[in-house]
Formats: sequence, C-alpha cells, structure tokens
Amino acid sequence: MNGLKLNPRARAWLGFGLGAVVLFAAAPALLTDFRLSLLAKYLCFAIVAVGIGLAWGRGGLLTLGQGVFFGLGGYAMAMHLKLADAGEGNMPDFMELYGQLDELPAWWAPFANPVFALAATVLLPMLVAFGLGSLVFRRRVRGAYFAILSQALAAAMVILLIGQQGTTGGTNGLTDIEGFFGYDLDDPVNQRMVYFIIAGVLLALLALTRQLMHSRYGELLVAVRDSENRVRFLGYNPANVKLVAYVVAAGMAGLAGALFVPAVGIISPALIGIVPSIEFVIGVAVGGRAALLGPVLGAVAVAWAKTALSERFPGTWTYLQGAMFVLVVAFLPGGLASLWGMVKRRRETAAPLVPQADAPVLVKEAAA
Amino acid sequence: MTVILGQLFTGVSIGAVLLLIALGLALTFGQMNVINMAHGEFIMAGAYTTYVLQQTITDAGLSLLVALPIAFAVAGAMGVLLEWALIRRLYTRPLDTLLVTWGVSLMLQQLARDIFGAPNVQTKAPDILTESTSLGTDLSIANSRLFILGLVVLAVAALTAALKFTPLGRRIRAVVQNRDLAAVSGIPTARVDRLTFFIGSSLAGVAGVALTLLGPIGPTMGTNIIIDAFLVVVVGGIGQLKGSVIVAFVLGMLQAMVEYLTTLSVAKVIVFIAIVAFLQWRPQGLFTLRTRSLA
Amino acid sequence: MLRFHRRRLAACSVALAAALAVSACGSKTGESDTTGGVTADTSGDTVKVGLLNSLSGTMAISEVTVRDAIMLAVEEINAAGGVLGKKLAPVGEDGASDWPTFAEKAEKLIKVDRVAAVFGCWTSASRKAVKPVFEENKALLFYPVQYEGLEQSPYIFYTGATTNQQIVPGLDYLKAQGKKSVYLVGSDYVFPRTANKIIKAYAEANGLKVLGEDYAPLGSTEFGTIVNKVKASKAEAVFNTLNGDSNVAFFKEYKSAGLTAASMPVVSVSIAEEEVKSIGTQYLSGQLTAWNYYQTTTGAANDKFVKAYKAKFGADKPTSDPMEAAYVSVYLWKAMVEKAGSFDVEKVKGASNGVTFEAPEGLVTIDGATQHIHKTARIGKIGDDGLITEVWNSGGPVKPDPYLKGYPWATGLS
Amino acid sequence: MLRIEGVHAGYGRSTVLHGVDVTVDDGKVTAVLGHNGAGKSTLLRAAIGLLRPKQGMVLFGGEDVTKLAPHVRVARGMAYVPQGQQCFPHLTTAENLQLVADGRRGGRQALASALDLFPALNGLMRRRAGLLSGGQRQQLAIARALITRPKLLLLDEPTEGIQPNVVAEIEQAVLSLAGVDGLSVLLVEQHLGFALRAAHRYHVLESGRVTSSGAGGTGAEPAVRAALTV
Amino acid sequence: MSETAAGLRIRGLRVVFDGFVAVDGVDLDVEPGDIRFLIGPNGAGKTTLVDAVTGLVKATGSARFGEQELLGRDVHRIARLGVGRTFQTAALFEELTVLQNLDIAAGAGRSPWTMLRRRGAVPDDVAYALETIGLTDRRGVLAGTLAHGQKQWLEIGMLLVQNARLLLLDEPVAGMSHEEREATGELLGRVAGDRTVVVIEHDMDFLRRFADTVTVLHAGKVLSEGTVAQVQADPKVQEVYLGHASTHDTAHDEPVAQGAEA
Repeated sequence: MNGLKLNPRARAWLGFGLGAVVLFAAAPALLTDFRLSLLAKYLCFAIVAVGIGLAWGRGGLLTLGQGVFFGLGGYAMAMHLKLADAGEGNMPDFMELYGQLDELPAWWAPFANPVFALAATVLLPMLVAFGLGSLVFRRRVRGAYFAILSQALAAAMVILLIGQQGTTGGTNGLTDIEGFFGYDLDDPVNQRMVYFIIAGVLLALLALTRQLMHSRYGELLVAVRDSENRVRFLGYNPANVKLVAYVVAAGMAGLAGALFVPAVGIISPALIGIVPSIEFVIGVAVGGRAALLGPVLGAVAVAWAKTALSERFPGTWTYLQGAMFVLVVAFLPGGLASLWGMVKRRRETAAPLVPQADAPVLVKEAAA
Repeated sequence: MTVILGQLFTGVSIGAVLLLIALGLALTFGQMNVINMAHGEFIMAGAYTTYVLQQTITDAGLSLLVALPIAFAVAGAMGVLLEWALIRRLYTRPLDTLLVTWGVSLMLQQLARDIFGAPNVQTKAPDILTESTSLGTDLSIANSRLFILGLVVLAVAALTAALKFTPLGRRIRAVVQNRDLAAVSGIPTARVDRLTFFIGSSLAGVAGVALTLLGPIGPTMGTNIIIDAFLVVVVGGIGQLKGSVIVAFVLGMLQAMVEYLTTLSVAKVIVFIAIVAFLQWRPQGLFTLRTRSLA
Repeated sequence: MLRFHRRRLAACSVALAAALAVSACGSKTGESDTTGGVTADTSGDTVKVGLLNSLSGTMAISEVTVRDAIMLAVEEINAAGGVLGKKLAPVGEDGASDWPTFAEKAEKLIKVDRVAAVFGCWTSASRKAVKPVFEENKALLFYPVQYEGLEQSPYIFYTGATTNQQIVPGLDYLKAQGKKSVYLVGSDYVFPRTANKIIKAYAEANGLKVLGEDYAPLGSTEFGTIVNKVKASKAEAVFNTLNGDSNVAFFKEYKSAGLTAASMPVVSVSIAEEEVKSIGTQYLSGQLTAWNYYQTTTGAANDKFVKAYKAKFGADKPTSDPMEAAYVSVYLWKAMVEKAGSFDVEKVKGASNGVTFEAPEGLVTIDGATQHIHKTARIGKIGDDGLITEVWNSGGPVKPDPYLKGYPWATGLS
Repeated sequence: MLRIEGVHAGYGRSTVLHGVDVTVDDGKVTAVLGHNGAGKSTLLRAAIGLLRPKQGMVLFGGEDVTKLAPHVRVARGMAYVPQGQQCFPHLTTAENLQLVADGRRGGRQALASALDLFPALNGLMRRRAGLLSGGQRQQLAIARALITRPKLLLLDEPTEGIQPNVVAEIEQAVLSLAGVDGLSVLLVEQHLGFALRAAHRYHVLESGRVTSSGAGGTGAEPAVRAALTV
Repeated sequence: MSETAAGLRIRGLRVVFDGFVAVDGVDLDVEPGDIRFLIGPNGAGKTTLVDAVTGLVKATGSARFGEQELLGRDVHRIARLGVGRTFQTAALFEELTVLQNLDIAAGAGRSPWTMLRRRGAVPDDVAYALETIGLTDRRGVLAGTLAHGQKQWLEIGMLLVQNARLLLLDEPVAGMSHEEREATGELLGRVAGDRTVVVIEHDMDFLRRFADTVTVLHAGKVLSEGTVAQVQADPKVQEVYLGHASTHDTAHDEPVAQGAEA
C-alpha cells in the first residue's frame, strides 16, 4: 500500500470510481435479482447512515430519531405512488377499505403532483428537523438529553401515524405499491433501475458529504463537537452550526425513505419507531462514526448481517446481533473503519482519530 | 365528579408506575450519567423472579412479599455484572452506553424467550390486590394501584433516607459531586459506582415485581415504558430525586387528563409536545445541581 | 486528518467490494431469476415448505405457538408418508415482528428456497406486507389467524375466521342474551378498527347501543383511563378486540375496578387458551370469547390433536384457535395438492374448492371462490381451570363471507 | 516515608513533569516550591495516584505504590489536601467529615481530634460545605484528610486564597501537625516564609524539573528567592 | 484594523452561585491601549469576572464595552462585539490543525457560501497571525500536539484573527518556561496596540515586566488599583496577596467581608 502514493484528489476520484464499478457493474453482475433488491434496501439504510455520520460522527449529535425523517420521506413518496396507482380521481385502496372516506383528505391532495411529492420527500423531513432542532439546540439541550428526546420523537411519531389509520394506513402502513412514475415495479428490469437510482444517489450524497466535511463548515462542525463553548466565544452560534448538520442528515434520511418505497414496496410505522432508529445508529457505530465511508459500510454490514444471520440461525440470531453491537461499540469505539487507522498508526505514529463528543475533563482545578 | 376523581387517581397511579421505573434510572442515569437501555430487561427479570418463586411458593401473597427482596437482589446482580463487564469502560462515553446496553437488552430478551418460552407467563396476585376499595357510591380505587403507590412512597423514602443518612449514601453523593476528591478521601470510587449501579438496577427488579400486578410478564415487557421513564428523569433534572418524583406525577396526571378528553394516542403525543415545550423553558430539567465548577 | 480520510476512502471501497463479493458467494446457489412467478422446487425426494412467523420481537409471544403447531402437522404428515410421496422439509424464517422483514423473508422463501407453500403471518400488517410478494411471484400463503375480512387475494388461503364467522356470531350471542348496550375496546390497528366498524353497523341495525369506543396503542399496558370510561358508561357488555399484551393489563385493571363477568361481561376475540394462561384465570373467570375452536371442543380429531401437541411440547401447553387453524392449514394444503396431483400453484388453487378436512374443530371445507374456509362459530366461557368451554355454537360450519355481502346492514362497509 | 523517583507525568499528550525526584523523610516536612504551572500540583496528583506517571515510581514506606488506586494509597497511610479548598459542596460539613470516618476503625475518635484542631468548624456542622468561606473550607479539607490518621500528608497550597486571619490558624495547625505521631508532610507552597519555616528540606521545581534543593529553615529564604526569580 | 477605540467599563458587577457571592459589586475601567493585569488570590473572583463579561455566567450590574452593554447578551453575540478571551487551560480544537483553528477564529462573519467551500489560499489575516505568533511553519500540525506555550500563543492568535478589540486573557503564561514567558509578554505588547487588554495572572515577575496597570481583587471585591508600583506599595495588597508569609507577624486587623462567615 505504501507504494501507492497518490495525491488526495486522485485518491478520492479513484475511490469513487471503484465504488461506482462495484455498485454499477460488479453487484448487478454477481447478484440475483432478490439479493440485488436486498442490496438496494441496504443502500437506502446506507444513505441514512451517511447523514448520521455527519450529524453524529462530525457534529456529536446522537440522533436516535432518524426513523422519523426516513418515514416522512417514505410516506411522502408512498402517498404519491399510491395516488398514482389508484389513478386520477380515485382514492388509494386502503382508504376506501378502512377509512371510509368520501373523498381524499386535503393533506393528501398535493401529493398527487409528482414534483410536490418529490420535493416533499426531502423538504418535509428537513422542515421538521429545522423546527425541532432550532427549539432544542437554541436552548442547549444536548448529549444524552438530545438523544432521549429524539428517541421520544420517534415513539410519538409512530403513535400518531398508527392513530390515523384511515388516512395513513395505521400499523399496516402504505403497502402494495405497484408503479414508480409509470414503471411497473413487478418487472425485474424496473427493480434493477430502482437499484441503480439508489446507488447513484448514494454516490452523489457521498460526494456531497465529502465536500461538506472538507469545507470550512465541516471544520467548524468538528470544532463545535469538541468544544461548543470555545466556538461560541469566537462569535459563532453553535446552535446554527448543529442545525445545519441535523437538517442535512434529516434530508438524507428522507431521501433514503423515499427510495426505500419503490425498492421494497412498503413504508410502515415499523420503520420509524425506536428500534429501527437505533439500528440506523448502530450501523454507523459499527462502521465508524467519524469517517466518510464508515457509516456506509457499517449500515450495509449490519443490515446484511441481520439478513444472513436470521436466515442461518432463525432462532438465535438476536444473540449474535446483540453481541456484535456490544463488542464493536464497547471495544472498538471508532468502528471497523478505525481498524485501518490502527494498522496505519502502528506503522507511523500519528494523531489519534476517534474523537469523543464527551471527553472527560482531565484537569479539574478549583475555579479561580 | 366521580369520574374526575377517578381520573385524578388514575393519573397518580400512572405517575407511581412511571416513578417506580424512573427511580432506578434517576440513580444510574441521573447520578452516573449511564443511559442503560437494559433497565427494562432488569424490570423483566424482577417480574420473572416473581413467576419462578410462585412455582415453589404457591401462596400468592407470601410469594409476592418474598419476591420483592429476591428480585431486588437478582436485578441488582445483573446490574453489577453489566457494570463490571461493560459500563465501567464507558464512563467517559455516556452516549455509547446507550448503544451498548441496547445490544445487551436484545440479548436478554432472547435469553428470557429461551428460558421461559416466548409466550407471556402469569403470576397469581393475592386476592386482595385484585379487588378495589370503594370510596363513596361510584368511586373505587384499585388495591393493586394502592399497593404500588405505597411501594413507590416506600421506595422513594428508603432511597432518600439511604442517600441522606447511610455511609453508602454519603459516598454515592460524594462521588457524584467530586470524584477525585472522593478518591483521595479514601473512598473506593469504582466500588461506589458499582454499588450505585446495583441499587439503581435493583429498583428495576422491585418495579418488575410490582408490574406483575398490572400488566403482562413476557420478554418484551420492559421495552414499552422505558422511554417514558427516561423522559421523567430528563425533565426532572439530573442529580436530584425530587425532580423525578414531581415530574412523574405531573406527567401521569397530564396523560390521564388528556387521555380522558381525547385518546391514549393523542395523550402520548401531547405529553411529548409538553416535554419539548418544558425543556424550552428549563433546558436542564426541573431541578439541577449547580456548583461553581459547572459554571 | 484530512489525508486520513482520503486514504481510507480507497481502503473502504476495497472493503465494500469484498463485502459484496462475500454476500454474493453466500447466496447465489439455488437462486433463479424467473420473471413473473417462481416455480417451487419439487425435483428431489423432499419438497420445501416455508414457515414465516415472528420468533423475536413483540409478536413472538403469539406466533411461536403457531410455528409449533405447523411443525406438528408437518411431522405428522411426514410420518404418514409425506405429500405425493415426498417428505416435507420445513424452512423457518423469523419475521421479527417487523412488516418489511416479513416481506423480505417471504421473498427469500419463494425465490431462494423455492418452497411449495408458506404457512404463517399473524398480524394483518404482516399479511398486507407480504401479500404483494405472493401475488407478484404467484406463490401460496396460508394465513391461520382470524382477521378483519375485506380481503381476498388469489394467492392467500385464509384458514382463520373472517368477521362473519367470529364477530357477527359474538354479537348475535350478546343480542340473544338480551344485552342492549356495548362498549368497544380495541388495540389501535386494522383489525379492531375494522371490526368495530362492522360492530357499529350491526348495532345500528339491531338496536344495540354503542356507548363508547376506545383504542390503545399496540403494546400499551396502561388501561386506567379506558377502564374508568368503560365503568362510567354503565354498558351492559364490552366487546374487546385488544391484542396481545394489552389484554393482560386490561383485564387486570378491569377486575381491579370491581367489574366482573356477571356485572359487565367482556366478549373477546383475541383471547385463546394461550392468552388465558398468561393473564390468569383469577382475572378472566366467567368472561366470554368468540372463536371456532377450543381445546375442549369435542371430537376424536381434537383428542388426537391435543394429545399429540402436549406430547410434543409439554402437558402444560394448551392448544388454541390460531394454532389449530395453522395446523389445519398444512393438512388442507396437503389435501389440495393430492387432489390436484401436483405441487403446481395454479393446479393446487384450481383443486381447492370443496376440499374438506376432519379438523379438530370439526369438518372444514374450502370455499374456492373466496379461498376462506367454512368454520363453525363458537362462543366460549373461560373457566377457573384456564380452559374455555363452549356455551353456544352456530350449529354447523358457517360459509365464509369476507365482504359481508350476505348481510344487508353491512352494505356500506366495503 | 515517600520517595518519588524519576517521575514523568502530564495530561493527555502534554508532559508536565520531566523526571522529578523528591524524598520525604519520616516525620519531617518537605516543601516543594515553584511558580504557578511549574508542576507542583501535578507532582502531588501523581503522588496520591490521581495521575498515573508515564514513567518513574512512587514509593511509600518502601512499597511501590505507583499502580495503586488513590483510595488504596489512603488506606496505606497517605492523605492529600488538594488545591483550592475542595469539598463536597452539597454535603454538610458534618457529612463531609463523617464520610471519611465511616467504616474506619477509630473514625469517630479521629473525627473528634481533627475537630479539636479546628474548633471553628464545630459551629458549622449543619451548613452545606459549598456555603462556607474559603478559609473554613480549607480547614474542613485538612480536617477531612486527618481523619484517616495518615502517616504522610500531601498539602497543596493550604494557605492560598484564604483570608489572612484564617491563614494564621492554618499555618499554625500545619506546623503543629508536623512530626507529631511521626506525621510526615509534603508541602507545596508559593509563599516562601511559611514554607521554609515549616520545612526540613525544600525542592524548587521549575518547568517540571527540580532545579535546586536544600535544607529548610528561614535562613534558606534568600537562596530560594534567588532560585525562583531567575 | 483600526476602529473607534473602545474601553471596558464595569459597574456594580455581581455574580452569585447558589448563595455564594463570587463577584461582589466590582467597578472596573480599562482604557484602550492599556494592558491591565487582574490579580488576586484563588477564589477572588477573577475568572468569574471574565466569565460574566463574556456572557458565560449570569451577572447583575453593568459591563459596557464602548457603547455596548454586554450583560444579558448571548456569548456569541458578545464575541461578535469584539470581545475575545482565552482560558486557563488552552481551549483549542485539538483535532484540527493550527491553520484550521485560526481559520475558524477568523470566520465568524463569513457568508454561508464561503463556509460551504473549501479554504483555498491561506487568508491574509490568518497568515499575518501565524507570523505574529510564530507558528507559520507549524500550521499543518494538529493543535493538540503543540507544546504548551505554543497552544497559548495559538489562542492569542485566534483572538487576533477574530479581530477582538477587548482581549481577556486567563493566565496566559501559566506553566510556561522563562523564555516562553518573555516571548508571550512581547507578543502581548505587539498585540495590544489600540486594543483593550485584561490579563489575569499570578506571576509577579511577568506582571512587573508587562503590566501597565493592575487591579487587585479579593473576595469578589476590588481591593486596590493603580500602577504596579502603587499596588505594590499598598499594604492591603501586601497582606492578602503579595506575600503574607513575609508579613506574617503583622496584626490581622483587616476587616474581611465574607457573606458566609459564621
């Protein structure tokens, strides 16, 4: 590896090129349609993970409510697709069945417009994140408080969705989605197309996130994570800095949710609640929260492991899953990505990599 | 009128249950800053302890009374094991405790499923606790709820007294206030941490015994209520019990009243909104320990 | 720091490629890519059948016993020589109480394992999630739980009760008992909400007053307020569509509030022997249930079923309606396959109408048009011994009517 | 009694002490002098075990205690009064003291004799320690340390930041303690007069290194002053 | 770099923690160009005073910088008014490089668009600051790996690029070697210019060499104020601070105001 001394920019291009080859050529060639559709699902989780990596790994915001934004994006997309499936002027099947509504609820109507729906998949989660974030960060609610609040948000959102069965599908969620902007999702060719879209979006978001991480804003975000007060004394409002990361992460989760719908054909409260929200974060922790690719790999690895383990050990896989979370988070806080860093550092002593959002105060002297 | 009184009592009893669960968290989260997601599984352990005891002690009343101390010990022992194996390595990373203990809670649920079977199990409550005490014409109060209320009052009193008047309580408070100074005063801080965690976890075991009177006993029984309990501690404020006590009852009341007027789903959502609004006003919770060193 | 990330970018890409390669290697064998339906693999000595239930998560409480009952049927059939001379090889998957996981696992059973049929699912949500998967791949699902009706998929056989085989008889029974008013309590999901709509329509047509309607989120264990409302309503009976854990908390609260089976009976449609066991008879004694089967149901077929079940899983394990329906579903599939003389899905479907089986609940017959089965409705009373004894039955199998087309009061419902 | 040998210590990546040797003889007072930031407090933190040396050894009564936890060192007979009049602010004065006496053989007696040294504390027993004045808190801190009946007392700037009338009392107490029952003292001080009067030996610490040492006593003051104002 | 010179004017500043009066009615005036040293024993309220002025702790009274009242504003708003501070223990972004630290300090007023792009060339003010604090050739290393003295200089550099007009330095030379102290003192001299500088310091040598004026705080109140010589000559100061050891035998007749005194 040492012989391979490329400049950073070339490395980045090489990395993206390699990623593109893997996602666009290798995976479709090697995997069956079923496995490819699973990969599409994992990549959706990976998109969520990229956002969490930014907000948590770089910004120190442990957001345990990404399911909410994933769900908002997913529902926005699914609402449009259900309306499109039903055809102009008709109501989605479940609504007639369970809602017994005479006409489409007013808040559904705009989603018939594809442009509105597509915009909503990203903007709606961002708007909610903006609202909650500006309330919460401004009042300096952080750390564990923020984590628990965001978790409670996920719980509240699930209850709200389930309670409005007639218009949201309740626990069932929105299922049986047949078409995707005119393409029949039953057709494996179209499923493949959805996969390619997801892979492309993932790569694009990685590029965007990389730019964000390496921008001045990215440096500032790390500064806020490590010493919020110091940043404040430099004249910045850390609340705004965090807000940007939180809102961007929410937008990514929303987009992921929107793409998940054509890939899997369902969006339901089961993807929004506390458990899926924690699983998103666990994937990031396993992969490596502060790295760019760590979250992606972690999310894919955790989702893949869940599938593989539960297929092979249907009765006992939860032990293995739990043990994996425990071991990696407790003993390898930098995630799998840090293994690489460790190997490197053993070779050439360099700076430590894994930052701690809650670094202990080392010197505790009395105040003067 | 009777309905309102009935709802008031319902609110109090919801608060009592919340508090019973939050009390342990007030120690482990509030004092030690550990976000223990496996707390719910310690509750489960307490409930299963009651179940196991009833296999040998068939008298419902006696087994319940015996279960209280044994569940205390069982859950406490699990807590100590968890602290020793994992948490002590994570004191500088409070957020990571959340993820690690969540993995632990997954494993404990599966363990319960493998030991006791996936279906819920039942325990027999003493007859008196399945009945109600009548107050006036229409108003009656469930004895099980009264029992839990009594248990909570007892637990809060005992915990407060223990923190205030016992050597261990002094040590726990000392370690929270100034860990280094405690260490150089000859206090084995690591052992105090473990004991604090023991007590916090033990209280979950006691809560588990009490919950057998109200709800199901199964592998996932702990997961439903745990977030609510964390919110109680968050809103109550770190480091002090009285905040959790007040907030538990206020939230219980709020939920009971809103639920009566609307539905349980709406009540839960409104409670959440109320919490966010409250934290706007007091971001550190109802009560905070302010010291100069925090400034 | 920056340099680090760039280097890792390349490294991680390699790792990603490796991960993909591994997952590819691990799964490629035996998978086929056919468009529009996957034919089951029946080439060998055995034929695979899929078992899709939640073994983890909140629904495991209920679904594990269903898995047990399916396994019992499969073993019995294998012991008796299998189906069309082929032994059944069960492939189990864990739906993990998560609807998208159900869909994923269903697809895996169909496409990777190429099973001849899948038995399982419990919640309506999981069924709704897998329905498109089965329809798209033209594969068979046998769904063993009573449900809200209003559905008819060409690739699903419904072996539990639809509404006119459980809810409507339950209401008929209340009416016959002279009850004039009822309070509705249910979990917040599809089945209770739909059931309650049907109940309200029925009530309006039959002079029954609905005094209130309350829903608790799934898994909710806080029933103080709901029971207060029920008590204050002074209804003559309660119709209970709560699911799972919530029943435990509800009945404990109910008893504590001083309400009894004598003063205000509760008719439940989701409490079977298994649930009785986990709630405790001290809270349930005398309450009513509406089902098609009880462990106490008389008949040689049931004696044999109960005996076999207890021998395999333990003398203290009760049998219940969903378990029986799941057990029956395997036998019905066997009968259909044998009638068709083929495992081919379309042929099996074609052979379904009129297939009968001497089930523990009595004779059941498949209605080919709706793919539901004719079942006898039974109202039972919970006894102190934890068993449910029949107090009323419909006299014979009731024809399934998932859309309630035969009930004039139900015209507005579907 | 105490031998600190070649200790390198610091926080995180920065090193504050660069190989310090300091010895405290039985029943004697040794003073460590130096500017703020020279590493005096760090030295004491390493001695009591709040900071693990990156290199070097701490020997107490001939035993290598370098790897022992602070509370074990206290059990061995070391006591430490940190800088800045630290106390447990939300505990009462009585609790601050009782805490240390708890479970200790002769703790009650030790508490009483510690209070004898600072009778002013008797009237403040029910007050929260956080509300005491600096001088009172320092008296409390020293009393607390004495309850463990130490053989060695590590004192970090006991008179800094304290109102003058209390300073005299504290100085008096420290002087009266030294040598009584064989108590040894390692005293960190900025104020030379007091330190040298009390000390048997002194070390001057600068930028993490011992730059000069000598016998104590007021006579040493000019030499030390010279050493400190280079 | 020159704006209207502004001075710091504090009136009746009072900070109370849970009943403990940390700063008890302090009046303080510092003129532009002045290097004011703030001294006093531990617990005298020096750092708390700086905390109050920079918005970190709540205080009553008044603290004006130029025309602007500082009390009651958010920390970052106070900072934007040109108030900068350093901390006892260097508070840098240790995971970022020297250059990145300075760049962030320089950037509070940047547009969102600039923020979202990478830093191209080193901005002039940052380059100037690097030169001033002598870290130009170390700009690429992580701040966490700097030597102690360099960290303090970087902090001062950050104040420079932040374009702070009022500098509040909390023990800038603590733990420094003799040479580093000298260098820091000279740096202060260069930096001061028309800025207003307040330095909390214990080191008397350093004070004598670099202070213009001195304020002595004791128990939350101003005990004495004036030139170095004036303060040194003040017997009250002698007693509480500069060497009670050598004046040990003088009578303790000083009335000490202690709210919590029994």
